Amino acid sequence: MKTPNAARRHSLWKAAAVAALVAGAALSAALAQAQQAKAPIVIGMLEDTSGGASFYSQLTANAVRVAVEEVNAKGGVLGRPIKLLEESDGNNPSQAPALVSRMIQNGAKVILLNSGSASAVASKKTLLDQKVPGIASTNIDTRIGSPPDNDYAFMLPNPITDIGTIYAAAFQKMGVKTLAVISDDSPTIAGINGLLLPKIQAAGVTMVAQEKAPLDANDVTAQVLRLKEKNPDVVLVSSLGGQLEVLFENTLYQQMRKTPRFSLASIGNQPATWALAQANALDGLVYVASVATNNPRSATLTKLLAAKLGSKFKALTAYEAQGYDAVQIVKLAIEKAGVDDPILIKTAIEHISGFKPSFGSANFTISFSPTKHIGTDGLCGLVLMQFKGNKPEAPWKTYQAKCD
Amino acid sequence: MTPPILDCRDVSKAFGAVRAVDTVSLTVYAGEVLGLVGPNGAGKTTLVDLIGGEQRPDTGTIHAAGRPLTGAPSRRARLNGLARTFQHPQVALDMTVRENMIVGLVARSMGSLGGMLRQLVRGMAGASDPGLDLEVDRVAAALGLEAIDRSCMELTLGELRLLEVGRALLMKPALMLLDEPFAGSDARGVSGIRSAIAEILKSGCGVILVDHNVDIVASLAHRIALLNLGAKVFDGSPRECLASTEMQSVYFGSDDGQAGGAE
Amino acid sequence: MTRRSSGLLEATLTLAIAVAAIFLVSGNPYLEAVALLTATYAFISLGMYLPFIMGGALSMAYNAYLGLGAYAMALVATRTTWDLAWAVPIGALLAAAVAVVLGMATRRLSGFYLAAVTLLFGIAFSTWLVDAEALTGGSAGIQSLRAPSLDGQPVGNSVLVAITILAVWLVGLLLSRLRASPFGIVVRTQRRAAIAVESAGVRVSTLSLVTLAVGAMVAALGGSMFAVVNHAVLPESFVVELVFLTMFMPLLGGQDRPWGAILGAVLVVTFTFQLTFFKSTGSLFFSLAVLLVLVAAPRGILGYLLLGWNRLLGRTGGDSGMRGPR
Amino acid sequence: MPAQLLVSIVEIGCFFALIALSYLIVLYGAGFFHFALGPYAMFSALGAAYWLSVDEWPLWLACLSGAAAATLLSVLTELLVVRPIEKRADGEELPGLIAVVAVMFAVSQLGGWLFGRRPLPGQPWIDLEEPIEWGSAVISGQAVATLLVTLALFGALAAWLRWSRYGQWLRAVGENQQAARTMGFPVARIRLVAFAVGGLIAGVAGPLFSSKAGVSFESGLSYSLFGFIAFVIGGTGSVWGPLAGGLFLAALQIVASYVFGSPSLNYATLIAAVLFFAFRPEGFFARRVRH
Repeated sequence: MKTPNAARRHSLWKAAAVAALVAGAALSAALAQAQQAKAPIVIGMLEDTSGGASFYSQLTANAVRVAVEEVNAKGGVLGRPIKLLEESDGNNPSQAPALVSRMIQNGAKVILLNSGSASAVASKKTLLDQKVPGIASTNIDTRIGSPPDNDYAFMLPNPITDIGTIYAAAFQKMGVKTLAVISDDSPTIAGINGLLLPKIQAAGVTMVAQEKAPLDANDVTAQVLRLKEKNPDVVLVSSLGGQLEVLFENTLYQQMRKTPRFSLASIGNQPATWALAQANALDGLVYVASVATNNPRSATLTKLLAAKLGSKFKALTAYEAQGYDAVQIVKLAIEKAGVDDPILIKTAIEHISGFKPSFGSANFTISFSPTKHIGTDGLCGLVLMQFKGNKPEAPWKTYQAKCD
Repeated sequence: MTPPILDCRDVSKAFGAVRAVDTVSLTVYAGEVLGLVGPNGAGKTTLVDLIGGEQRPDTGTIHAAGRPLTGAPSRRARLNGLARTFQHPQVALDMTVRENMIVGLVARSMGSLGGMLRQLVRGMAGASDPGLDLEVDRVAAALGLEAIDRSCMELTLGELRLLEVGRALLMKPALMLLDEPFAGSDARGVSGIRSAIAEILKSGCGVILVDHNVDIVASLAHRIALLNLGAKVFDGSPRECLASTEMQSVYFGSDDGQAGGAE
Repeated sequence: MTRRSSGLLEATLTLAIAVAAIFLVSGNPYLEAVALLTATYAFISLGMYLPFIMGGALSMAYNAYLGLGAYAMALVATRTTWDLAWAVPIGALLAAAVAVVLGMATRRLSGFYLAAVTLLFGIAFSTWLVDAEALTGGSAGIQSLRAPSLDGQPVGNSVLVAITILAVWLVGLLLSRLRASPFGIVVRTQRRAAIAVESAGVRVSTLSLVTLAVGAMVAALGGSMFAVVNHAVLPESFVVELVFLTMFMPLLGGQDRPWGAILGAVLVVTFTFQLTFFKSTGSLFFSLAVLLVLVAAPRGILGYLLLGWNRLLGRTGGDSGMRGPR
Repeated sequence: MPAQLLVSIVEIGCFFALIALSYLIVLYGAGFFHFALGPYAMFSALGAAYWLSVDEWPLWLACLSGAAAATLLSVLTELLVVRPIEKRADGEELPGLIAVVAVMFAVSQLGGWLFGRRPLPGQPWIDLEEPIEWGSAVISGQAVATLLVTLALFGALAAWLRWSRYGQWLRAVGENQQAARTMGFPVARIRLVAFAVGGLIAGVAGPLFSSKAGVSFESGLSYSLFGFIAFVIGGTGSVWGPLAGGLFLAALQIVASYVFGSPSLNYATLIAAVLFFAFRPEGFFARRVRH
């Protein structure tokens, strides 16, 4: 918390007529005491409205807004409404810390991180320094919820290392010997590959080729042909999704139609991009979904979002579900804590267990503890889906993860 | 007898088929004004550029104060004591008269990389040298340039030419090239240049005065070299020159004037 | 008022502003971050001031020089046990060397051709940052730099930000002096009258290499401070788009003084980062303001402030600095 | 070398060629390197994509509107920025350069503000059910469309320059505007026509190309740069120069990234630019050295 000295600086600062930008933590703490219970509880959301992560970040953001609206409609938390602050870092991790501290300055008691994974990783230290909990609703970079500096950083979805485990198992079952990987050059994907690929290689799969393309690439024929020359058993596309992944898939479909293709969560969870693919270009593609047909909560959420978002809402994806669940967890924690004090909220989150999310299969749960900041209990938050007719058709026959 | 400040031997320069300068020899001595005259396109400016080092001659040699200078880049020419003005004044119009003139004074100290770095450090250290300003003021006054903290945009063509003379004088040259100093100047400009030349001679250096206006040149020069079609067709005292048959033939029927700037 | 005393006034006035800025931001993590961003922009913009605004050569590879400073700091912090202060001269010299080589490769070019090639170099550099993983950590960058330490004690960010702000002030002051000095005068003259400067004995090509090297060093200094305060570097931070923001800062702020570049940086950050009203439209607003200034008010904001100040003192443009560039 | 690379080279080369052609037209008519052409192409493409995906306009309407917007922007640039600034610059090149770079920046920001800062997908002009198989290569309908439109535009421009009155005047003016003015050419109007035609070509090229990989408000810079390099490589001697330059640059980029991996695309471009600018600034089809 701030020293009175700092508080005085702030009033000066305000006098300098720039305070519109920053009501400092000291200021807001003072206000919080002064005000009665009706004052809103502030939650910050770091998102990406312009960068490579915007394709999924905005899906999540929509669901978060709906969830907040719903909570407030039902009388809010502790009888107080939730106020949502939003900042976009354009998927640039070096901007994330400043924006996170800005939201904290403006009174945010919890931060939802749903820009790129790299932004979440970059924000860990800031959250720790200012002792405000942050929840990565969709980011899957394992480092977010793992030491060091993870005291105030939590993550909701299965980490990338789980995806690695599943694909490793799947490839073994298929008898895959050689793998080729094509990625975009975003820092998020760089971090993810660093955690994902070793897991797969550990399972005895040799990576015969790895190609990168810049996010604004106009053509990836050269890269794909370089993969083709190594003629691998399978190709893994690891990207943020969006137009570039479609370009990858189109070109792979043209050049390596016979080779089985796998992807991360991205493309399967971005219905808007399916239409951009050439006819049948996505067919056979296997990706990691997190929404199972047997989860009743998924069905309820689908109805809610369809009602609230209208035509903007194409199909329920992990991104919406996890955004929605993140808000529920925050609500739960604040109610447990009984006040909107960041440190107490953080402790409250650490005591949430057996939470039933609206993603993953029916019996899938999320639990946190002081030593477990990655919420998922087991692998069945993840479902491998396969495309047909440029749409996710059915769970993949060859392999599915079981909950342990 | 002292060696000439400038000694050109059989200098030639061709542009494609055009022989702009054709085996010309020239000498200039200290305290002497050599008039270089000829109609437009006679090769005056090209010859000046060869001497000034803006261009290299195809053949022939140039010596300044005994040191070879042939085809030297204009910097070296300058370091060997040649300073010049330009037919189309080369002045930074967006700056003040004083600033443009100071260049002539400080440039010598920035002739080498080491010198540049020294000046760089001095500049950052904020070392100010009032001596510079005084020197500029003195020369400006001598040339009759007033209010030298004006922007050069406010100057007349004549004043710009005076500024160039001033800048050249501040280089303390042994030889000064005045390239068409009267072109486009009004009466004031002309008289300004006249007194400027007197000022230059005080410093004991030689002058090459290039102009197509024979009468003005004749009234100022000790000696006149007449160029035509790139070749030197006459070299002698102004009176002889004006009387010479070459002069008649060269200027016979040719326009004697105004278009000076068009060369 | 003599030039010397006005110089003293300039120094003290600007220092006062810098100190005030430090006082306002320190202790507030967000404002410190904003101040750091402003300072970083200011460093690039100041780096461009000498070769571009004064010298008239639009060399645009400044994202590379910034990056060299930053990665020098990151590598020293993560791969050596040296005092981090060493990273500053290393980065600066590296940047200067690159600037000189690029300057030599492009010495025949000017105007559009120079701009195009230097832009390409900037792009190639950021590609290289992502490509050379062994050295630069690729697109994941270099994380968790150790904090600099003063006799055993780690130096906090507030202090580092304060140092950064003071560094900006110092560079601004040095450049402001340089501008009015003989060196500055020759640099500004060769922009319009290169032939005259050449024939006065200065090798213009060498002179422009010197200015490019100095500019690169300034930008690199900014990069080093940026890296050490963020405790991390990422290739994203050094994309060529940065240069489009920074090259216009002196035009908006005013070209007559380096302070204009800093003023421009403050304005840009205020528009794009702080004023919530401008959030989405900040850069648009800035670019339109720049166009307006270019077309209608070439002196830029500071230029007109200084002009007014002189009118106030009843001074006619005695100080060359007061004159508009064109 | 796999045939598929040829297809990519033609697609990308045609796009570079069109931008380079716009450079050429503006240079002919106004003696000016119009750096902002890339952002115009971006603006047109982004606008078309936005109107297609958000407002669900028909393809032809979206693309026509995009091209019209680009043309308008180009004309406004000449009227509001370039003309007044060049008037003041008395022959100095830098002010014009700074101004046009500022326009580049402004147009990009305007696009981002109007149509959002997220990348948007384009839409193919020819959408084949099954792409054409050509040996080992696959040719998408859009590749065909790109080639046809490019050739058509080049043909049209060549004819326009040869036979139309303004086309013929264009060259004369770009050479020496002073002379043209004294000879009584309507210089101001000819300049305007040049900017308009340049903007139009860029405005068509944008949507045509964006269906391949989408477009974002930041795409304009690379369009401008690659277009400019293609233009310099091609030379100003012939209206077909830009086509040669575009294909050459595209081939260089694609082959480089095929042989050495994708980063070398930018390295190769840089090296090509340095070499050409320094040693053959007049390009393939020489007219006169521009420096």
